[in-house]
This record gives sequence, C-alpha cells and structure tokens, in this order.
Amino acid sequence: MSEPFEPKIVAFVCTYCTYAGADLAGTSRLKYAPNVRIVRLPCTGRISPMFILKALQKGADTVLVSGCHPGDCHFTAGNYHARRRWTVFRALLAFTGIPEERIRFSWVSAAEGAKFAEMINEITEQTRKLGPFTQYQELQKVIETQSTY
Amino acid sequence: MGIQEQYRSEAAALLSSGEVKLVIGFGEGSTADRRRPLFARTPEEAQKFVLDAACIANLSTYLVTEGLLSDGKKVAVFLKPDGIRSVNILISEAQLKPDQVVILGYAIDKAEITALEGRNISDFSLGEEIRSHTPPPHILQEAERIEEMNPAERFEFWKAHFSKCIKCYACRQVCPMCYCRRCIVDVNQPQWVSTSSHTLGNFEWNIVRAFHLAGRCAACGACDRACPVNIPLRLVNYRMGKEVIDAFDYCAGENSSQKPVLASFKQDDPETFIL
Amino acid sequence: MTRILLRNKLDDCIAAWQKAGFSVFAPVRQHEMSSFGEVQKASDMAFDLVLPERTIKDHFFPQTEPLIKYKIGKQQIDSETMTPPDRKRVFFGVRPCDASGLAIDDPLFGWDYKDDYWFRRRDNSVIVTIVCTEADDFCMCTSVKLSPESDKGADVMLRPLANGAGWQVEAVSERGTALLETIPSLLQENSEPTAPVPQVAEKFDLEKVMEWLASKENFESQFWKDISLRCVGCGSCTFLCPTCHCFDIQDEGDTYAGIRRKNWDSCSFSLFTMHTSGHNPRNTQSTRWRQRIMHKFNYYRGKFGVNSCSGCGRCTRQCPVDMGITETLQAISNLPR
Amino acid sequence: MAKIGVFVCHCGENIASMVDTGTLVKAMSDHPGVAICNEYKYFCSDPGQETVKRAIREHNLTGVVVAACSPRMHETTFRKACAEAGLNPYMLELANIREQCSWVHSEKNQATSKAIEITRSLVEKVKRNNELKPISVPVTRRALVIGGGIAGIQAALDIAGAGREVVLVEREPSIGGHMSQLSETFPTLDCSQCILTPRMVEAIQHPKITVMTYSEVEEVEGYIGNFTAKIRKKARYVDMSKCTGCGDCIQKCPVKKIPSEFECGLGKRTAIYTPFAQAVPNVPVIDKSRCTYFKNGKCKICEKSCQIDAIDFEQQESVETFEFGAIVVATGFQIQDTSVYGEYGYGKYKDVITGLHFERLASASGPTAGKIQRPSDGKEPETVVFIQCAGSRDPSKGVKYCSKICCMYTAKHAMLYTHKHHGSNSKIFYMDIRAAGKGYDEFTRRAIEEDGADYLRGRVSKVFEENGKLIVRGVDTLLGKPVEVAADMVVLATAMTPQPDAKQFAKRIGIGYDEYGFYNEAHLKLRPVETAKAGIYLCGACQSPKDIPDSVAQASAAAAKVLGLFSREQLEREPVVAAVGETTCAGCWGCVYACPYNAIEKKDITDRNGNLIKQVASVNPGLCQGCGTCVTFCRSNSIDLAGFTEKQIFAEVMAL
Repeated sequence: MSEPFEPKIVAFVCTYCTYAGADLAGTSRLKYAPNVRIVRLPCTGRISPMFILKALQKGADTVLVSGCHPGDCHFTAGNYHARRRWTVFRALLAFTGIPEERIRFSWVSAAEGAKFAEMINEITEQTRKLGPFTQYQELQKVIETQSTY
Repeated sequence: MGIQEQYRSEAAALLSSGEVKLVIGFGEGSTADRRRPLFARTPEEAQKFVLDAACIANLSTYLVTEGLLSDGKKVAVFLKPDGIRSVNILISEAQLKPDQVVILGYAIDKAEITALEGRNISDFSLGEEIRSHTPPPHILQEAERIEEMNPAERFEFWKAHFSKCIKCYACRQVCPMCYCRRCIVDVNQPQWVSTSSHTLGNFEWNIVRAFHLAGRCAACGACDRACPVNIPLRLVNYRMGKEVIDAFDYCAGENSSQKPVLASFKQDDPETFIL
Repeated sequence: MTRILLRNKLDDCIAAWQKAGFSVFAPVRQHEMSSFGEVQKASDMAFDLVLPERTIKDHFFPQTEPLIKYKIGKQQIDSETMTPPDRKRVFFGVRPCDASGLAIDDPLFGWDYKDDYWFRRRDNSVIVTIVCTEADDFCMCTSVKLSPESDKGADVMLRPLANGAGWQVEAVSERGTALLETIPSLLQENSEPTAPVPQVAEKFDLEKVMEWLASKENFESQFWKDISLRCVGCGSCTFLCPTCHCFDIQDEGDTYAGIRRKNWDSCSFSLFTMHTSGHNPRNTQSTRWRQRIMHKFNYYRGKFGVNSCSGCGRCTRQCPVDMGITETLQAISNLPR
Repeated sequence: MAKIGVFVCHCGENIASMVDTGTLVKAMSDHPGVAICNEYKYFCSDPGQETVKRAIREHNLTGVVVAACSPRMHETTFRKACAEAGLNPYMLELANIREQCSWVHSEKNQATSKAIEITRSLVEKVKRNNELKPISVPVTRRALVIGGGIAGIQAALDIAGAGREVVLVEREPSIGGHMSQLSETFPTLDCSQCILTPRMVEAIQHPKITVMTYSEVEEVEGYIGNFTAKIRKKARYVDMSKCTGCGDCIQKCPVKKIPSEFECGLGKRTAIYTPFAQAVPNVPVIDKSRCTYFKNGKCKICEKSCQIDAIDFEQQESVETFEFGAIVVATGFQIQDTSVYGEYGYGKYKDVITGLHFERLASASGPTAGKIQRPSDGKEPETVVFIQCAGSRDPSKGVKYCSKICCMYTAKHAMLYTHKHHGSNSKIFYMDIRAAGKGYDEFTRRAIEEDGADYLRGRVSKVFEENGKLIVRGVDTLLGKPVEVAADMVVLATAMTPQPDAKQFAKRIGIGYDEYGFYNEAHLKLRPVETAKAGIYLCGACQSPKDIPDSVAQASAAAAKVLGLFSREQLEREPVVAAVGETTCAGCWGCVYACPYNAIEKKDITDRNGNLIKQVASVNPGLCQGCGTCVTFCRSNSIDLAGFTEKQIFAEVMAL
C-alpha cells in the first residue's frame, strides 16, 4: 500500500491582496491545511496560464489563483484583465478535460485572512475527495520512463 | 464572363497599372481537385488564376509574410469572408495597413461561387454575418458530444488526439494570426512549452495555441485542414470563439478597429466561477 | 511453386510470432489517423491503405527519444543513460517505399558512429513488406528509381494473390528466413497467380535533376525563390518523410533534474539554423527549401551514394499548400537545358 | 556558478517551535548552489544581519535567501543588509516560513517539509535574479490636498509652511468642513468656529496655497512625483476677483426659504448664498437649481443689487490641469441616514434630531443663536433623551464599527444643554462609554458628576408620541428593568459613514477602500497615512471615524510624508518594471491596450539610414508600476518584468 494521499496545491497570488491576506491569516494565528504552496506575484495580471500548466506538470492536484477583489487592484485593473484570461482559459481547460475543480479562482483581500484560511481548508478537503490528478500526472510519468517505441 | 475570368482580368489590370506589386490567388494544384496558392507579379501570370469552389484556403496568411509589405506597396489577394475577417483582425492588431491590401472577395455556396463587392477592407461589413454564422453541423455535433462527456472522458478524447501531434507546427504556420516573429514554443529560457512531442508537450502546445487564438480566430479552418495527423483543432477553436462571444459579447474580426478581447475588460465581466 | 500465406491464417500467424517473442506491428487506423501500431489480430490491421499517413520511421527514430536522465546534485551531476527496450518486433504490411526509407537511413546512422538507438531497433525488427497493388496520384517511387515491388529494406516480401486470399511469401534476408521458420505450418505450397503491380509513371528525369542540382551556378538561381513562395515553413513534409532524420537535442525538466531528449527537427523551420548570435544562414524559406532538395538529391548521395528519398509522396500528399518534392523536381526536370 | 546563502531564522520561538530548523538547514545545505546555510534566533537583529553580511563577503555570495517572516515585513531590512555587504539588494528573496507556515500549521513534520519546499523554490528563484538599480524619477514639488475640512486645511498649512506649493480643493462653496458646523468642542469646550476660522483665513491668505472652492477633482493620472490632476471648477456665477463679500445680493435675493444644508435644515438660506457667515472665501454662489433667473429667465435682482458688477450669469464651469508630486486625500465623512431607524421616529417626529442638529442648535451662530429649542414649536425642552450608538456598532441596520466620537459629543451635548438651561434633565441611553483620550474620561465624568447627565445603560426599543411628549421606551440593563422616559426632545448619536461617493472617487484616483468605503491605509499600524498607491496620502475621517485632534494629527503626519517626498528633486523608485525584447516584439499593441498606466509606447526601429524597419512596444520605466499584466498578454513572450521574470517564476514553480 502506498502512502496516503496528501493533496498538493499550488497557489498563484498577488502580493497586495491575497498574499497579504495569507500573511494576515498568519498574524491572526488561524490554522489551515499545510498542503498549499504559495507563489507570490506582483498582481494577478502577471499570472500567466503557463504557470498553471507547469504547476500541474509538477504534480499539483489543484491550482489556486487568487488576487484582489474587483475594484481593489493595487494596479487598478490587473485583476480585470486576469479575470478575462481566466474565463477563457478555464473554458479551454474544461473543454480539454481538465476538471474545473482542479483550477480554482478567488478574490481574497488583504483583510480576509479568515477567508484565505477557510478557503485553503475547503480546497484541500475537496482535493482529498477528488483524489490525485493522476490523468495529468500520468503524462509526466510517461515522459520519465523509457521510450515506448 | 464568369468570376474567374473577371478576376483574372482585374488582377492583370491591377498589375499592369502598377497599383499592386503582387496578386495572391489560386492556381491549378497537383491533382484535379487541388488548388494551390499562386503568386502573380505580371499580367501574364494573372491568366493562370483559377477561382472555383475548390479554392478554400485562407490566403490572408501570406499577407503577414515577413517583409512582404514593408516597402509600402500594395498587394491584392483573393479572399473568402473568413479571409476578410482575418484581415480585419490583422489590421486591428497593427499587422496590416488597410490601404495596402486590395481584396478580390468571393464567396462559396456549395458549388456556386459569387464575387463580393468592394476592394478595400472598409467596403466589407461582415459584423452581422459573422455573428449569425453557425459552424457546419458536423462541428456542432462533435463539439456537443465532447461537452456531454465527463471531464475524464474529455481528457481521454484529447489525449488520444494530442498524442498524435508531431509538432510540425503546420497549424501555426498556416494561421494568419500566428504572425509572431518568435512563437512561445520556441522560447527556451524558460521552456514553458515542452518542445518534445510527447503527449504532455503536445497538450501544452495545443492548449497554448488555442489560448493564443481565443478571441482572434477567424474560423477559417486552415489549421484543421493542415494538420497532417488529423487533430480536430476546429473543435477547440470553435469552443474558444463561443466562449468570448458568450462571456464578453466579442466576435473577432467584425471590424478592423476592435481592441483585443484579452487586452481589454469591462468592470462587470462575468465572474461566476471566482470565489 | 512458391509458398503462400492465406489471409485467414493471419491470426494464427500473429499468435505464432507472439509466441516466438515478437510484438507485431501493422498499419492501423486510430483516432482519425493511420499509422503503424501494435496489433493482436488481423482485424486490427488496415489493409486498404495505399500508405499509412505516418511512416514506419516513427518506430525506429521516434519523434522524441529520451537519452539521459540527469539530476544535478550538490557536488556532482548524476546521470543515467536511457536505452530503447530490446524488443523483438515484426512490422507486417510495410510498403516497399517505407522499407526502402529504413535502408536509406541505415548508413546515416552508422557511418562514423553506430547509433545504438537506431540499430538496436533495426536489429530486433523484421520488416515484412507487401508489394503494392495500388498507387495514387502522389506515388513517385519509380521516379527515384525504386518500384512498387522493390525489396530494399525488406526481410520478407509478400506479393498479394490475384484472388485476394493471401500473399505469396518470399524471404529476402536471413532475418526474414528466420522469421518464416517460426510459421512453417502456416505456409503452403501454391502457384496461385499474384495481383499485377501498378504502373507508376516516372514524373521527372532524375538524372537531369541531379545534374542540375550538382551545378554550382544553380545554387543561387531565382528558381528556388519562385518555387518556394507558397511554402509556409511547417515541418509536416519532413516529419512525415520516411527518410528525414534531422534531430535536435533538448534538455527538458525542472531546475535540477530532467531528461536529455532527441527530438525531430526540420530544415523547414526558420529556427533550424538560427545561431545564438541572431544570425541565420538560411534566413528565408527559399534557402530552407533548397536545402531540403539539395540534401536529399545531392549531398546525401555524395556521402552515402544514394538519394534520400524513397518516393512515397507523403510530402505532397499531406502538404497544406500543395507543395512537395515532386513539383520541384518536375520543374527542374522541365527547365530548358 | 551560483553561490547562494540561506539564512534560517528562528524568530525566537515563532518559527522554531513549529519548523524543525535543523532539518531545514540540512536540506538547504545539501541543495545545489547553496554555499552556506545558517540558522539563528533573530536574523533581523543587528548581530543577525551582521552574520548575513559577513557570509556575503566571506563566501562571495551571488544571492541570499532569508527563510523568516513575510517579505512584507523584512524585505527592506535584508535588502539593505545585502547592499551594505556589497551585494545588489535585489539578489535577495525572503522565504515566508512564519506568516505562511509556522503560524498557520500545527503539525511539525508537515510544517517543516513545507518550509523546505518554500525555501527551496526561492533558492531556485534567487539564482535567476538579476542585479537591479533603482529608477530615478523627477518630483514635482507641489501637493494637491483634496478636501477643505480641518484635516485638509491642516495638511495644506503644514506643507505650505515648509515652503512647498499646495492646491487645496473643496467641493462646497467654503472650506471648513464639518468642524465649522460644530458648536463647542470636547474636551475643552472651546468654540469650534473660534479655533477654526483663523486657520481657514490663514489658508486662503497663504502665498503658497491656492484654495479652490466649489471645485472637484475630476481625474488623476500619473504616479508618485508626477501626477496630473484635472480639477473642475463649478460655475459660481459670482466673479471671485471682484466680490467683496458685502452680502447685499444675499439680502436682496427673493428666494429665501431654501432649507440650509449647513444648518441641517434647521435654518433657511437664499438662492445666492454663502453657507455660513464666516465662510472662506466670503464669496457667495448662486444655486442654479433654485435661482429664479435660471428657472424662469427673469429676476437678476442680485445683479442689480451688486454695486461692483460681480454677478456673472454667463460664467461657465472650467477644468484646470495641474501637475503634482503628491496628493493628500482628506475628503471627510457624512452622517448616516437615521431614517432607517423607524423605531426612533426620526423623520416622523420633528423633535427627534441628530447630534449634528443639536450642534447647530447649540451654536451661537446657529439658527436659534445658541438657544436649545424644539424644532417643532421652538419651546425649550425640559427633558432631553440622548440615544448613543444610533447606528454605530449595529451590524443589522447600521454599521459594524464604532464611530468613535459619539460618546464624547453626547456628553458634551448634555453638558451644553445643562449650561444653557439650568434645571434641565438629560438622560443618556448608552452601550458603553468609550472615553479614551487626553482629558476625555475626565470630561464624561464631569458631565455625569457636575452637570447631572443621567446615564442609563441600555438600548431604546421605541420612541413614540403621547400627549405632546416623546415617550422613550427602553431597558435599563443595570437594573434589569424596562424604563420609559417622557422627553421633549430626542437626540440620536448617528454613525459617521464615508462620503456617498467615496468608492467612486477612490476608483477615480486609484486608491483602495474597505467594505464601508473608508480609504485603506498601506498598513494599519505602520503606514497609517500612506495608501497603497505611492504618492497618495490620507488624513481625517475619510480613512476612519476620527475626532478633531486625531484628524489634525494625521493631517500633520500626511504633510510630513509629503514633505519627506519633496525633500529631494529626484525620487528613487523600485526597479520592478517591465521591459520589451525588441527583436521579437511583433508590434500587435496588446500590451499597449492592456497597460493600466499607459506606460507602454510605440517605438520606431530604424536602420542606420533612418528608414523605418518596424515598430515595437517600449515601456516607460517612469510610468510602469510593475504589475506585469503586459507580460502575461504577450504571446511571443517579448516583455518581461524585472524581479518577477519568466525565468524566475519558471524556476520557482518547477522547484515546488
């Protein structure tokens, strides 16, 4: 029997809102699941769809993308641009069979430490239920083995 | 006089008057049912143009050939509505100057071929036609069939298709919108897209290609026809086109002054999926 | 009297080969594409194809091949060579042009350094060709001095019987003879006539073409620019070619571990000869197309005494803009002397 | 070859109690490219920083990762340390193993392995960091102060006092804000007008201050040191350069019965008016919506009455554009609409009023000349009930927060009432008395002990009229009994809320706001007067409910920040900006459209003879704020963002 499944969650967050919100969860000593790895970026506008694909390749079971609420972007409009990209990218991934539950999006402000903590717990639990994203991870495993030809 | 003769003489006139330096049209292909792009620089060469229902390629892709239009001279090109739509997109993305392109427009309806009025891009108003255009039933049916699958089935469907991909980039090379001097897939520092054509690399390439065309695709089907391993690229393109029109009421190539859909936004864009 | 294999014995034949340790490959149709794939029974095979869209080359020189697995450590780099599996394979129903392609590439992979990845697969594979009974508009084997019944690259050659019930069987190499020894009971003596071989007309004068290409003054000819105007620079002709063999070495992985891979590359790509400096000696599509033709019908022959083309016609058949070797060589052939 | 130093901080027990730092150090020591890995109790301390600096020098480090707290906490600290040791300060990354690891997890093994992954990925990132140099931008040493209340006035005076130009913009016809409406002020009971008016006059007379009343900030563009603001001057219909403020026009105006906004509707004003007698500038405006001439085309009595022809019915509004280096936002507050409290009868009974009404009644310059009279019949009330928290601290109908000033002004009201009307009776329903502040508790004690204010701890459930009295029914929670008081007047301590257009205004100038619409400071404790947008500062009640001393203190603090910025001609900015790879840019201009700062321009690429080869995008580093939206848009990957380059992020993700 292999090890019990521990979800791997990669979060791409903007530094001004969600990263600060995650910091607030820390300063408030809120406890949440240790399964998330946070990648800090200046703005959700900087979060490229490629990041999501690479996180999946590296074995993420769920990817979270999070930034400032609409209207609150430190850079005034980065999150609006991001939202459009996500709408399209999400539809694309869904169409190619990458389940919507695997790519999550949220707005978490610098004041929403509690929301961040709860969300990470919820996503971790949901991912636990979904199980590992083996379909995608298999693609990587195949690469690492011998050529089949 | 049939449209073919009409356009032959018009092309010849454009060339002999010196209004254009080149006319891009169709000539006989290697078999009876094939037509191939033909480049005429003299009125004599223009007599070789063929125009019939087999002329389905989107020749606008040649307009973005590096250096073709940098001398400021004009080029005439045979275009169907999807090609004209492509020209709209290319103009809105500053890849073409409207005055440099003379359009010899035509439409194919089953085996019938008709001339389109107008020579300058501004003569064509395609907006409504494009919006009301529905793809052929076989595409709709296939797309629906995929939508009805569960994610795991969809993944398997595309895995089977993408695993065939040999990364020949024919889909990219025939696409008028793939005019980048350097494609993302050729960026190796860092290597976002695995260049190897294993299934993972193929997934990445095909997803990135579709994403880069979202809201920019003229639905000409060139990529789908070009694919030597028959990946149904039309389905992804169709799905992306549908998404931008449903979510943002944006239809690429309606006119030549659109802002790119992914470089603009509305404050009340839909966001049902965001927590 | 010759030996024949009946179509209805094919399932037994596959089973016998599998029992002898072979995996059996044949033309198959899968996911809207025809290629060589592993089969378990005769009904898996697609016999109605003039040619599969993909070549048999894929199974000897795959589009991506892992070479080395590496891991960058604190003090040293650990690496492990990845070699192809020693797998005995029978390729059944290969067309003579595809089999010739393998033979054409053999010297390339073995002239100074014996490419283990190629030869390990070659040595473990038996090629069973089926002589053509049909040709399409694009077939051009005769133009490159091969034929629909060429045995080049074949180990066993099958000639379809006129009645369609099976094939006349002939071993053309030791490996072929050995393969047939695994199925003696499935072969029977028979003198049934074989189906006629299609007449494939020669489309150009190869001698004249080679002469023109060899002439240095033609290298800068306007001909190259005119003929390649519509080339969009994709790699489909090269990747579907049974003899094209260019590759690129790529390290792929994360920041401290990865795999060095050998991937197909194409002389059609604008980046194929791009230097780090930004200079590109073949910076236009015409020079790239010229390279492709020159390589196949001049340079390769100069080095290995054979043209790097087996006349399968895929380059034209699959070209998105209806170009291909045939058109170019025809045009050269038609040039005034 | 990378030589990375990794420094694992215990943060006392904050990290070390949850993350096994020994294991982390071991893992990092074994990581490729790590030249040295240390642990220490407090790396942010002097000896800690010394350790880092020594390691940089001794090992010739090419990059540093400090595994400690959030980069939002100590990035600057360690950047400085790196610079002092001769390493480019941008060759540093902070691995956040405190806020985002040790503090939020409770299982040591998991926290440790997470800390390893976080640190490892940043080691990979830092290997790919580039040396960056701060960008110098010129500073326009002129400040814009938005809002002419006491906070705005104070900020303007402080900045101007240090010799820098200020434009003070107020949307009402006079500066002064809410403070000008107040009667006396707690805890000293000095008259509000008496202390405010001199400051107003000082502001308008100051040679460095341009006061623009009846004006609004329309648009702000640019960035710290280099803002451009468009200010719309509404048409006053009175020529400010001519008007002497004699008031003849006001006297003659036939439209006299307009409820005065300044008097909270307790007094009347004319169509041509100054909001109050001491208005600054003392120049009236014509209320176009009420003026007979503007409505019917006839009247112009004011014009006739004006002896110096200062009335100008043809005056148009105008928009003026100024350049500023800094902006102080002091847009103030409003009071909550109390009619949501039907049970208190506000709006139904004339004698149920707000605290601000009471201020006007108590004001010597108010509608009753300082006499406390019932709005209904002008009688002096015998019994007044004050209801505190009539809106504040009420998540269901009002606002969640405490409005901070109500406890104090209610005590003041009770006191003033007793002073003006001996033998009267004040009853105050309260939840808690919050009287923290210099002299504040003493003040409320005085109201209770000396001036007989009767404090009842409890909530009021209903106010209704019975036999000419307002019956206030509530509960005294200390006695645990229901109480009923027959009052002549009820005063509600209404909540302070943001201005009605606070959110739209914030969006217009690009600053953040909280759920209510109060403006967000960059850090609640440590950067309380800065906003997240560099160069824009806050003071007064637009940030949160405040009393006068706090508003003034914050205004001076904001002024100090502005003056700090203005102390140099050049400003050094973070070099986290985008740059275009010109060889691969296809010139599609997607980035130009996407940039929220219009920081991307089109640039011609020419050959050596000056012939145009192509146009490419080009980032103006002075305008770029470093969001990276352009980078993500660019299909050919031809733009990159310093500090968060594609290579860096790729490495970071691939090391996870």
